[in-house]
Amino acid sequence: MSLPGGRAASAPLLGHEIEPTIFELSVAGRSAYQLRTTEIPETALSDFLPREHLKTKSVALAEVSERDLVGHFTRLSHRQFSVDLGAYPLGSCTMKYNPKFCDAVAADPGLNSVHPGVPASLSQGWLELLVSLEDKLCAITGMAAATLQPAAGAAGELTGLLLMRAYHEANGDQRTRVLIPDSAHGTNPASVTLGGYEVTTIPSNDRGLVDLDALKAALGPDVAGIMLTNPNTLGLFEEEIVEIAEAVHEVGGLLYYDGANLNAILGVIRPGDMGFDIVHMNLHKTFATPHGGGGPGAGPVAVSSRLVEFLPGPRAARREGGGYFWSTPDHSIGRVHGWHGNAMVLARALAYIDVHGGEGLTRVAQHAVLNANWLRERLRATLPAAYDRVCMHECVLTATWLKNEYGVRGLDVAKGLLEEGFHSPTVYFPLIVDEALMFEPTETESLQTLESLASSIERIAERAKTDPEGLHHAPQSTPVSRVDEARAARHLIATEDAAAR
Amino acid sequence: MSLPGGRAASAPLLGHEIEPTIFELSVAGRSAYQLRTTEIPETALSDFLPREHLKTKSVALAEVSERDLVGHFTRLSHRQFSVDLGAYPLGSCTMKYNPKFCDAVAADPGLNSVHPGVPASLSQGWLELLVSLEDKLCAITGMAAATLQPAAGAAGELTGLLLMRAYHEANGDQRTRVLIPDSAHGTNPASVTLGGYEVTTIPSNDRGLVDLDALKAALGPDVAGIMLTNPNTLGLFEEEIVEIAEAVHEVGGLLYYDGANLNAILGVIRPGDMGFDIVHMNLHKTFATPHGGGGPGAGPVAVSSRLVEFLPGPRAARREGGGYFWSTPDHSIGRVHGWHGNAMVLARALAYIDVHGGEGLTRVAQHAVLNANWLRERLRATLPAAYDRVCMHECVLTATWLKNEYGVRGLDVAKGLLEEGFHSPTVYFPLIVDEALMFEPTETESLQTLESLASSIERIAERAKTDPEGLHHAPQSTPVSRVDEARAARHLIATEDAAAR
Amino acid sequence: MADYLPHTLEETQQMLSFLGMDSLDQLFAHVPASVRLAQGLDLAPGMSEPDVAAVFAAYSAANTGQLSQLTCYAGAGAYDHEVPAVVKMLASRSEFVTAYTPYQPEVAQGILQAIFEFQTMISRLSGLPVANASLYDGATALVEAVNMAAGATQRHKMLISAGVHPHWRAVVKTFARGTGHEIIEVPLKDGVTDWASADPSDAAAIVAAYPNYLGVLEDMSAVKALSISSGGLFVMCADPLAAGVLKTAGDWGADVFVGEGQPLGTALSFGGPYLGLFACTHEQIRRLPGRIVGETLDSNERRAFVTTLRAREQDIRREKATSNVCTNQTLMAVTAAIQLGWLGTQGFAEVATRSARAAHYLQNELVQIPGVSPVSTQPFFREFALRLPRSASGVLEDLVGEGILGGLSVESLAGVSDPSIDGDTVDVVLIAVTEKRTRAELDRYVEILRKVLS
Amino acid sequence: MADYLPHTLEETQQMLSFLGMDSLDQLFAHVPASVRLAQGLDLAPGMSEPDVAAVFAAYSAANTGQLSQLTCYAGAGAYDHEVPAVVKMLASRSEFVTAYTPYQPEVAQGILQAIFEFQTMISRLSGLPVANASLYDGATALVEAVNMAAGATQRHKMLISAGVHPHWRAVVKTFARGTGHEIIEVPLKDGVTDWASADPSDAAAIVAAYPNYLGVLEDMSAVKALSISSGGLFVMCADPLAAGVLKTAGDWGADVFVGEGQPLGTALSFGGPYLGLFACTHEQIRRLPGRIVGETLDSNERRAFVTTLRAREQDIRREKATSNVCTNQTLMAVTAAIQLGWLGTQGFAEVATRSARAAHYLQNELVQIPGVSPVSTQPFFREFALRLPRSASGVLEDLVGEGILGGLSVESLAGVSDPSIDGDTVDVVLIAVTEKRTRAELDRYVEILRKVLS
Ligand SMILES: Cc1ncc(COP(=O)(O)O)c(C=O)c1O
Ligand SMILES: Cc1ncc(COP(=O)(O)O)c(C=O)c1O
Repeated sequence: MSLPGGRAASAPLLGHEIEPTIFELSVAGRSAYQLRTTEIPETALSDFLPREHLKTKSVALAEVSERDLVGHFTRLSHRQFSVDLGAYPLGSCTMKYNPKFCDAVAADPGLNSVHPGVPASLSQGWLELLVSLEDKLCAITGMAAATLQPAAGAAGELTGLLLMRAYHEANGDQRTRVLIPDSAHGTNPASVTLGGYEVTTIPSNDRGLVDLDALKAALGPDVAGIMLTNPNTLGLFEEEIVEIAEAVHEVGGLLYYDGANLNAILGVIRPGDMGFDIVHMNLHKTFATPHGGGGPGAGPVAVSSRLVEFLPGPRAARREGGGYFWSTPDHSIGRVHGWHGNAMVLARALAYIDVHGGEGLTRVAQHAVLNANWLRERLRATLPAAYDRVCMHECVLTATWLKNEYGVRGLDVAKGLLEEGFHSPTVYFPLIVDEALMFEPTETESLQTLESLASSIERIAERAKTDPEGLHHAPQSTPVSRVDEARAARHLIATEDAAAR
Repeated sequence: MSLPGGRAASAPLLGHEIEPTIFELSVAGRSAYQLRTTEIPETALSDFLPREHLKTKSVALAEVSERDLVGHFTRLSHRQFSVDLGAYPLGSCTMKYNPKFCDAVAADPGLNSVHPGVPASLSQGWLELLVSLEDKLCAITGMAAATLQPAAGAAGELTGLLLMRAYHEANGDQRTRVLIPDSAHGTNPASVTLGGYEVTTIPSNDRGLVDLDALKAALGPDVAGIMLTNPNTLGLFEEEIVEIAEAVHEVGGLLYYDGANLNAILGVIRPGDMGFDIVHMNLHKTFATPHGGGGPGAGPVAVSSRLVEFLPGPRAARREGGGYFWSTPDHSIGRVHGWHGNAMVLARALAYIDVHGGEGLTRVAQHAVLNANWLRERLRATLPAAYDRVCMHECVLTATWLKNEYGVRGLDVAKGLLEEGFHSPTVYFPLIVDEALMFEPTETESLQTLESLASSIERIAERAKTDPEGLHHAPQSTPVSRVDEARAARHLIATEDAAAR
Repeated sequence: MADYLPHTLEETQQMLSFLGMDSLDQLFAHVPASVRLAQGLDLAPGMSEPDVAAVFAAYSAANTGQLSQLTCYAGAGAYDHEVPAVVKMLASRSEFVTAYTPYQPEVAQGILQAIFEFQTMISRLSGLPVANASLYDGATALVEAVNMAAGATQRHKMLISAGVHPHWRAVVKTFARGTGHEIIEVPLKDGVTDWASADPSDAAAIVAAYPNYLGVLEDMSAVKALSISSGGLFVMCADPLAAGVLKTAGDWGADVFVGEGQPLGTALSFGGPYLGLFACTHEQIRRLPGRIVGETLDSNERRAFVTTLRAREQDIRREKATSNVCTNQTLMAVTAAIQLGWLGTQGFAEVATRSARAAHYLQNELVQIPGVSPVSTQPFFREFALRLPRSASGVLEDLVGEGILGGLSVESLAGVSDPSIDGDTVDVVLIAVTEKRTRAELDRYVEILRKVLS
Repeated sequence: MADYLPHTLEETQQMLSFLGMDSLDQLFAHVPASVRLAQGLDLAPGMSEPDVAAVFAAYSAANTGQLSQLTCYAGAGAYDHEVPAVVKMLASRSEFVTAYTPYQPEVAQGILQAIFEFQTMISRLSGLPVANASLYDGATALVEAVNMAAGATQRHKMLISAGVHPHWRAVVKTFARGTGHEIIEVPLKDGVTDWASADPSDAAAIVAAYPNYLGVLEDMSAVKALSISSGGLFVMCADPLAAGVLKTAGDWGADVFVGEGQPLGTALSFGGPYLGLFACTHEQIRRLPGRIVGETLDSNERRAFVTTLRAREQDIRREKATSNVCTNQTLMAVTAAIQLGWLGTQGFAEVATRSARAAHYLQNELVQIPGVSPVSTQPFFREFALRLPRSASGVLEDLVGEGILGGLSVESLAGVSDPSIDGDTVDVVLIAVTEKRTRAELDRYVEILRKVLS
């Protein structure tokens, strides 16, 4: 085996100087901007705008030279971990490699300089692209049609719940509850609430799966549907999904698929075939569009045929005989985005899908699952799995024994990993696992990287025995050492002006 | 004054892990490349190429995934200081800010996808651009015409010397010597030698300038010319330049201007007006094209009218009545580059000149000189100047007293500065100054950055008193600590294969 | 077959052996066979990157509305402003692009500090003390504002000026299906909201736009007065660039500012990703949707940044949450911070001034053309609506033939009839002007429109 | 007025006061007035970036020979190969782009290690044990090789095959004006060097090209034999891509390899910046021109890289130097390392194979066209010369009308008569094919050429 490769081995994140804010770099009178010469007569503002609208004092922004602007943001970038620097096994987030080709596609002015309000006749390429993406997402999920408008996963969830609502309402059916397993991601219950439903929480059984009996007990004619992610947030496949689907459908409910974990089943299992009616996808996870430090994402929602008429509009559609146009479904719930969704993210995802094709996507899922299982097995003695069996694309491990024996918590392990040059796993999620550490290696990390990650974790576990205090204070070699989160919430300082006071 | 801004304050260069080489990351059978589908019949090589030419074993390159390729080179980039990270006061190198606009210009496929061999009819835009640049470089230097072919400063020097030779030869004049001051950059004597001349070194006087008497004594009918940079490498202006020019011209010699220091005089003084006949420019210095970690640069050579007929060709030229064509001067010395020079560097430099215009370039020189003088004055008590008077765009300071009193050498100061988040100045150059530290702040660094740099130097001087040993071992916080240069030369390991043996 | 996996065949085998398996299929053995795909996906085979590039080049070529081909006067929230190479370069640094949400602050100070700087800038240009780290876009930011108002007032009635962008109004209505808010659109008269026509009592929010989507500057003190009298929150939707010359939301006394941040450094991008801006008063801070970055100290007492007040967020309060936003538009927020850093105080004012000046120059010329009249006689910022002598979409098509994207037809934005326009919308065109337009371009627009209409 | 200076007026004043001055002019007071410009430069006033962008857009538009408009068969050392987005992205990281030469190894490990990897790759593809960190381009690399040979042999006679690129031969001749080398061009017959026509005795170097510039693969063992018998160094100029399928310089026994590295990841760039490649045997290592990076240890005994053997360089030996190269083409070397990393063993072989295959497919078809004949009947790699029934430049012009950049006329490269071509060059076209060309494109070339010639 060659040397470990996935570590941020050059330790870009070490060091002990802070970077001043841009406001601290500001010097009155300095500037960087350059504008075109227009030769438009330089009339005074007050010549054409009434005084009562005019600001009396300029908005004070930072005043820096272009050189300082570049230095500042380049240095900030050196204070930021990223996929391109090292392995990022953050569970539930699918931090796989983002192909640069897809970014190049999105940088084409032929795509990104098109105004969203131009008539369809001027944006035929875009409409074709959107139709192609919609078709492919439907093929992947086993659904009939999709909206591409939602800007992220949570937006997709809420859109899906509004579709659920529209469907029931069209049937004259007033339903009030949506079921959610206790392992669900936080956005699920929030979306349900905003969708105007009440949440009924379904407990997990001792295998980490939906307790089918509890589910059945909770079902009734007032149940609008259930939201599930499968594999669930424990990385485990809901093996009784067919029974679940039957039970929910039986009472007239719909099944919503939270596609955040779609990476596990791409080309192997389709949500439609499991009985789901509504599926959102996180293109910024499964389809490798980069996450941008917290967005933009894209959360298209695909639905089975009985829900198509409710989809948001306008949607790009193929015209018989050639060409594309915008069309809005008859009983559309309306727009869920100011324009057509995060178009440049959609373009990247389509490029990703086109490169892979069906077979390539299947390989993605297979190797994502392979990597997660290998890591789980490799760490068996160090951090046992919360549920000890084959997992899907991620595994939830627990640091309970380290806490009990040495007082080292999951958080300490996570922070220790930062010092080792890896990003931490997701901690304390899902809530139902004690000292949870959720690892999602993704398919783009190599065996060598996984081995290196596992060794680092072993080193941390060793250190827990001899130097638990050290781990409580980890990380120290990062741009800042352990951050006082409580303090930030106690005295909120959300702007430089608040800081200055 | 606001907080210091020029430091690589996030200390991107700290840390203690090495990055494996790409060969160590390699795993047989892995790959990243993707090629177009061509549908050309897949005949075997041996069907169309004789066996005696075919390689029996593939060239072994690294085999990595795209993900590892990206991780590797991104991590390497985090082990590299650069202008965009912080101040880079490296004397003689003019490490000013490189406007991103100029890079964007060079990224236009309308420029960079043109094959150099296409007929002039297909590259009219390029020819126009080259003519525009040549015109402007001539206006800046006060010369009649220029060649844009030389790929860097040293290539320009040699080209200039060959022009000198061609001129004398055309006059039936066999001259053998070229004069060079003892403060000259190492490329100057090397170029003279390759130009087929002998070097006569002219000593500097106690003001750090060419000793006019010594110069006159060295002159004679066998002198082909003199190479000077003005300001010289001490950052001092040769105040007797008019007398020097007269004396050299008197004996029939030519004056060569090494334009590496042109930044000091842009729009204030023109080499032509000082009596120079041949001028090379370092576009990667004065005209802010980025240095690329050691190139590409561009070293155009401009000449006075009596040398135009000897310039390398082909040169782009304006056709009477419109349009552009290639033309080669009658007595051209021939090509000095495989094609037309470093065209994309030339394009950047033209963009830089066009943004500034004449007045902007003057401001560049004025502020470059202002910054250098401010720094010199500010450090007066810490590192005295080798020659204590107004300097031009750079100043040569000396650490002699630190060496004498604490055993801390100029190199230690330079290495200490790395730890402070600044790049070092140039050390031990020019050779005629003891413990030389040559600072060139350039005009794009702010007063705040200069102040911060000065404070760091003061801190180092303080440390010299209490912790000279520490400074001998500096830097420690960089990606690697002080490097054993002698060892590298003793046992040459220039490839991974040599390393493996 | 192209993909980005590192696994060699041997490695896959080796890893399977480690798991005691001999095929990849076995990893899925516990999945009921009935839900496993027998044949694989119904998708075309994978293509290499250059092959896919060719497909995308065709999409690109089919978009005949690219800015390289047309001079742009389209606006309605999406504007053709200068975004310099330096901003694009910095915003595309891969540390920013390929990071996740800053969950581990120790290794995410880059993004966190950039957002902190962004929040400061948005706070200043909104004139309100706190801003969040971004929302999806202007329209969905307004949805959050309306929800915030409901939470603050425990009321559900929302008065929304028809001067708010038609798409935003549509989005608010869509999401009101879930929250059950009552959305009342207040019509415009001569381009100005006819607040007198609505009953403000019990309103949770009074939502106005400044400028409104027709570019008109309405008197916001009237809205403030309504909000005081009704007890509802004053939500001001504003073009963020307006603050370069016009009073801010804070100046007008608004409780909440929402805006579309696209003008702050983001390309037109066919409508996304854009940038939802949100700022509010201290009183509403615990209801602020989305993420917020706060300043704190690290264990060595050095300044550090961290996402804070996460108790507001879905990931903690779960079903009690008033917002479900998780992933937002961070990279656009970082871009906006860079763009505003590039502009600085002076550049920001200058872009706003130049845009307004150019818009007035153009409007003044266009209304001289016979048959062309302004929809409103009220003051406007850098966008304005004109009534043409014939269908706007037809006229726009003619202009495209001359290389001019002459604006947007209000019909395409708002439908044939909309409370923002007296009479039908068909003949109304909305024209936006940015600092990029030269006098020569504007004069040509006038000349060509005159020709097209004659 | 646009510039990139940070100084505010107050700061300039403050800094001047610190120096006891009151104007910027005073900084230049010691400069004789007679050489100071009275009026400033005779240049147009500065323009803002977007204004300059418009000027450059016009240059761009006037270049009708862009690849987006033409299918490229031009070569002669500059080839249209695939360079993927990932390579461009990595090579444009500003840490690489805006660094200086790695004079301070402690903060330059990024560039140093990349060059070390590059040197290893060039060493392997040349089959020689050491490679340098780059030279300006292929042509100037050959100049250095010739100078090295002179140093090694203390002789001045250089035998250069006319199969070496005409521009390279020209450059060698130019620089020989200074060094005084005697340059003897050895003509080709049927595309192959007629070594028998030259006298090798006392030769410092025997320079051959593989493939030669007409694409032909000559027998290098003949050159090796000559070098042994004469005692001169065997300098092999090679297309670096050739090593993907063909024997390397090392395999043929060459002492020195020089090459043009453009095919390794650099855009056509109108001819520069390109990448001069240079590798040699252990014997010549102390004469290796340019920079070389070596491995060493840091003070904590960790592996580190540094530029080494600088005593060879001009900056130490000064007038004793045998090369004056200082700034070289590092960024292109780093780019090549990335591109070769992307290709890997298999991809490198594949690109070479596909290029050769496509070239043979096309040549085979073209020579069927009446009046078209090969200049040489010898084996070739991925480029070939054809004699046409009429002036090559005229034919190429006709092809451009059909969207095909059909190759280069040998006349434009080598002049009307050249020792590489029996008879005149006017009707000879040089055609290169890369892995990017599809069968459809090749077939279309054949069809159009047939049409054009009929
Ligand atoms: C399981 C699950 N569901 C939903 C979401 C919400 O997606 P988004 O962040 O795109 O809104 C996430 C993302 O964090 C998730 O992991
Ligand atoms: C004074 C001086 N002359 C000449 C040169 C050589 O220029 P280049 O490195 O571009 O060949 C330099 C650059 O280092 C220099 O500083």
